[in-house]
Amino acid sequence: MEIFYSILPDLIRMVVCAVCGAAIVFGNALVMGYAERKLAGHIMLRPGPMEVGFHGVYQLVVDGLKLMGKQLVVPKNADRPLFMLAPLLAFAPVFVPLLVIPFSDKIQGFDLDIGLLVILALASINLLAILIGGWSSNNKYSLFGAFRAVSQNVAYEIPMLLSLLSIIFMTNTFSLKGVVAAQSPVWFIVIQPLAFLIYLVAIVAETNRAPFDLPEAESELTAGFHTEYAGMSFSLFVLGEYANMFIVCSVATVFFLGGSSGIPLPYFEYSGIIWFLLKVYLLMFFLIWIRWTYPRTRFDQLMNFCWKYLIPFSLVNLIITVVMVKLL
Amino acid sequence: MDINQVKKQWQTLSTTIEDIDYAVSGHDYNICLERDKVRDFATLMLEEGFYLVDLMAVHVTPAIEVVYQFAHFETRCRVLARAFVDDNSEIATIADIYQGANWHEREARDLHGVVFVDHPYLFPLILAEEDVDLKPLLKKEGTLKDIDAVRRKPPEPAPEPKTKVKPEGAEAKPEAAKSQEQS
Amino acid sequence: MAMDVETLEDSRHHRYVLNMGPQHPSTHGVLRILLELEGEYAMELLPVLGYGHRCHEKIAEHKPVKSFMPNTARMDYLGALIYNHGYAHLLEKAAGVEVPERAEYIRVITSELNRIQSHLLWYGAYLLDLGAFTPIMYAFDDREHILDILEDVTGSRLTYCYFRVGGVSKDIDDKFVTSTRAFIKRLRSRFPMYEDLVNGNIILQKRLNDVGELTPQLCARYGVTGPLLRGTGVDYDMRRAEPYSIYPQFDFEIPTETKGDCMASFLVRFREMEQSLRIIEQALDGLPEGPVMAAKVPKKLKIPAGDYNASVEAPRGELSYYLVSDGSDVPYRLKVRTPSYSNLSVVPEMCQGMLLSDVVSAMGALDLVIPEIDR
Amino acid sequence: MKSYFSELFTGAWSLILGLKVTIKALFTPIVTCQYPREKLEITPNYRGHIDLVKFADTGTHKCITCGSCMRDCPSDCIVVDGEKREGVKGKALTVFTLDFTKCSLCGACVEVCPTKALDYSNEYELAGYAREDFHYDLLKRVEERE
Repeated sequence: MEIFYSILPDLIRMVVCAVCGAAIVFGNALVMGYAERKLAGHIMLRPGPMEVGFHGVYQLVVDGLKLMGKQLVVPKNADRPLFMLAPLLAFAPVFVPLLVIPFSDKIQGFDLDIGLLVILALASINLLAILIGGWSSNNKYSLFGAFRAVSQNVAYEIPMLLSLLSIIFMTNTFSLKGVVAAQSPVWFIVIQPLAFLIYLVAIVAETNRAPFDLPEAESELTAGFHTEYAGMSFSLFVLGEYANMFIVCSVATVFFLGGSSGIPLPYFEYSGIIWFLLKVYLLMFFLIWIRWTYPRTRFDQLMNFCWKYLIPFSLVNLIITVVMVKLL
Repeated sequence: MDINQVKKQWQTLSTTIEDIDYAVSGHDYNICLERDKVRDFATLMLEEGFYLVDLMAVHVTPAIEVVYQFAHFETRCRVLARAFVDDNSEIATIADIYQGANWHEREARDLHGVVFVDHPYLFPLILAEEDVDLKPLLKKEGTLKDIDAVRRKPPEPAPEPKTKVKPEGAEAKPEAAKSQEQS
Repeated sequence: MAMDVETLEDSRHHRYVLNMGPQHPSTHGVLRILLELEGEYAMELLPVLGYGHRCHEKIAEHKPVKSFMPNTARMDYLGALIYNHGYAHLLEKAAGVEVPERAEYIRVITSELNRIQSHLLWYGAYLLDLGAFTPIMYAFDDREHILDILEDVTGSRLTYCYFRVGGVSKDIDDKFVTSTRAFIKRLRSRFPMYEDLVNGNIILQKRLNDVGELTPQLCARYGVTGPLLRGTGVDYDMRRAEPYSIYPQFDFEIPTETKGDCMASFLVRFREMEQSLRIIEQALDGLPEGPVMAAKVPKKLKIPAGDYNASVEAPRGELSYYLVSDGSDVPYRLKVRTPSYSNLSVVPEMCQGMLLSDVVSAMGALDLVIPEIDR
Repeated sequence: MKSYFSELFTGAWSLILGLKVTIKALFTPIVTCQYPREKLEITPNYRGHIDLVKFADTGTHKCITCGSCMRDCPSDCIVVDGEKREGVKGKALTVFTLDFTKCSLCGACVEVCPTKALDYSNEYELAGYAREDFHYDLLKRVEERE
């Protein structure tokens, strides 16, 4: 019993964190879904969703209900257990990284020493889900999408890690809170602009978004790895995608944009979270913006870009950082 | 491309080479070929830089006529070449000379049942597989006309290219056609 | 990005067949292509046609020549007026009908507007094939102005039946002239925007350069015409090569490129819009007064026996009507040579050894209109 | 090596130009029309399905039942019939139907009509549950019209 009481605060903390995590995942999907459609609309000189609620604000809620009501179709000769597992696998791991993200200096699930590693490790599970989903669908287009996703993600994880590594060398910690604390006078975007740019390009590829949306390239592969998914299993993929976007943008905020630091708002103790979310959604806006601007790259060009530009540049950047850290 | 040179080469392949008025018919030359000369003719045209505009079949008596249209990228020279198929509706393919003819020949096979001998892949293109023997564009008994009924009449006195339809000329022709039907 | 076909010749057992279409986002209609893939490289392509065949040639043999006019618009819904134009041109040539000059001017203006409209739709749809979603909306925004202008004069928005044998069915008014001039100004001002957003884009250039290269010889063997041919450096345009209507009166260029790849035909089409604008401008300036219909067109149009051909420049290439007449008012045989049909037939050779993504960009560069193929 | 960097910079610049275009569009007023909520005015020259014209002076149509439109229709979608009536010159129109499912809007009927009794309607919002919904009885329509 005493043990129970000793771990009770942690347990409560965990439950609260899980609930908050779920709230963030679903809330983020609603906001992002709406924002994406609205922004896409206005970029295309059309209004976007307008029917449900004021300027269509409830559109995503209604869409969610519709998707929930749809039949889950499993294609003939598909690997049924894997087919059902894939969307869950894409969706489930996104809660855990949220626990270690410091939304402000006071709001954070757990401040782990290996915070960044947790995030990166769990982010890779999403990839496994895409591979399983594409493989088990018994559809050649899905298979193509899955293969593309795997090679693309594996390739782009390298520049992403290398660019983050140069920050790690400067801060000497994997703890996200520590990284934020290290940026108290200047944000790392000023010191490490190249690393930020490389990271930005890498996350577009990591989250499989246009112009690097090859795994789901709808004009080539109909819908890529989720061709055969419908209803809720499809929406789990989408939820996972938006949550992943949120996570990678949070990491970018923590590592380059000073995390929750900003001018403290009067009369509000937790103003850090507002700054944090503002930065995250600014990055997300950028992702949306480029999605609706560019054509899609070709697969070999995508890989070439990674191996010819991103990795050399991030390596050079890393070496310079290490030398500078040693010297100074 | 020197048209006189080309004309000389045509003459080795065909005896009937007509100069026709482009302003009226849209063609410059009308060439009637024997069906065994079709491949030689196509080879010659390719060498001279002509491209294949179209290939089609027209159902007339005595036999289905295959019509080839060629034109040239550099100079205006529209050539109409025609050849009759043999008794088994067969004619040599030109799909290995003009690859574009591949589909046109498959289409002619679908619509008229012309068999192009040695065609690389004479599979139905437009029709479904089971409708291969439908031959939808073959004329029915009664509507089928003789080749002379659809040939241009020799220029009657003072044929001006841009004149109104001559009623007497227009009426005279259906009669000719009718007589063909009766026979 | 072509793979060496020879080295893979003995590895056929690795291949498998992918069914692209009949319902695929980038086949633009009910076209099916069987791809024999080696990894993501398409080693063999086999287009399968005929899903939407409407037997227009058979229909033509069953009704008077004049009644076939609405069918021409259904063959190529994007270049309907140009198809009208070709058919009217054929019948006028065959029956010897003189067309009033004003009617010819109206025909040229509306045909060129139609051509721009077709190119704009291709532009948007092609970018959609390449994964850019926004340009299609901008292109449609411009295209909508053309549709409004043409709707005002022809009465329909897509499948026009506006031209008649001997003229056009309705005269244009001042409103048409002013709105067309306004449109010319507007589209000109939009070109820099398209250049910035699309044409200069590095991703697009990487996607299109050196993809699907054609040569003039290959075009001759397959009968490929239109912007694809002009992309290989041959300035073959029916408006210049076999002038019809009043095109010889206008001063315009035939844009050509030399490389023959997708980028070349892309640029050729883009520049053709500007040239069409020039033609329209000159035609509006020189628009004569007068009737728009020939005074005497026989109600029952009898075509003297013989065969007739009329070729016009459709947005996608050379369009030829070939009419065999037996002297009656019903065609004995009417064959329509549609540009997309010949252009598509080059795909198996053009796309051999290409990546799947390149097949999509090469197919988009053909600017396929499937009803034109399955006519 | 030089081309390596120059390509990088020209490429990046072209991407920035693209972003400039779209961000400008984001703050441009929309150009679409929310169709069922707002409707654009349709041009009077729009060619919908054909209709018999109601003439103000006679209060009815001017069809003389000659059947030219029926004969000239390339898709045989018009049926005209009339009967001989006392005190009426010529035939009186009893049936004038249009099968709009077959009509290709070529306008041959309107142009051939000797009394200009036919004209295009301006109806473009056409939807129905069955194809019979588009078999129009034009005679009834002209009588019901104001």
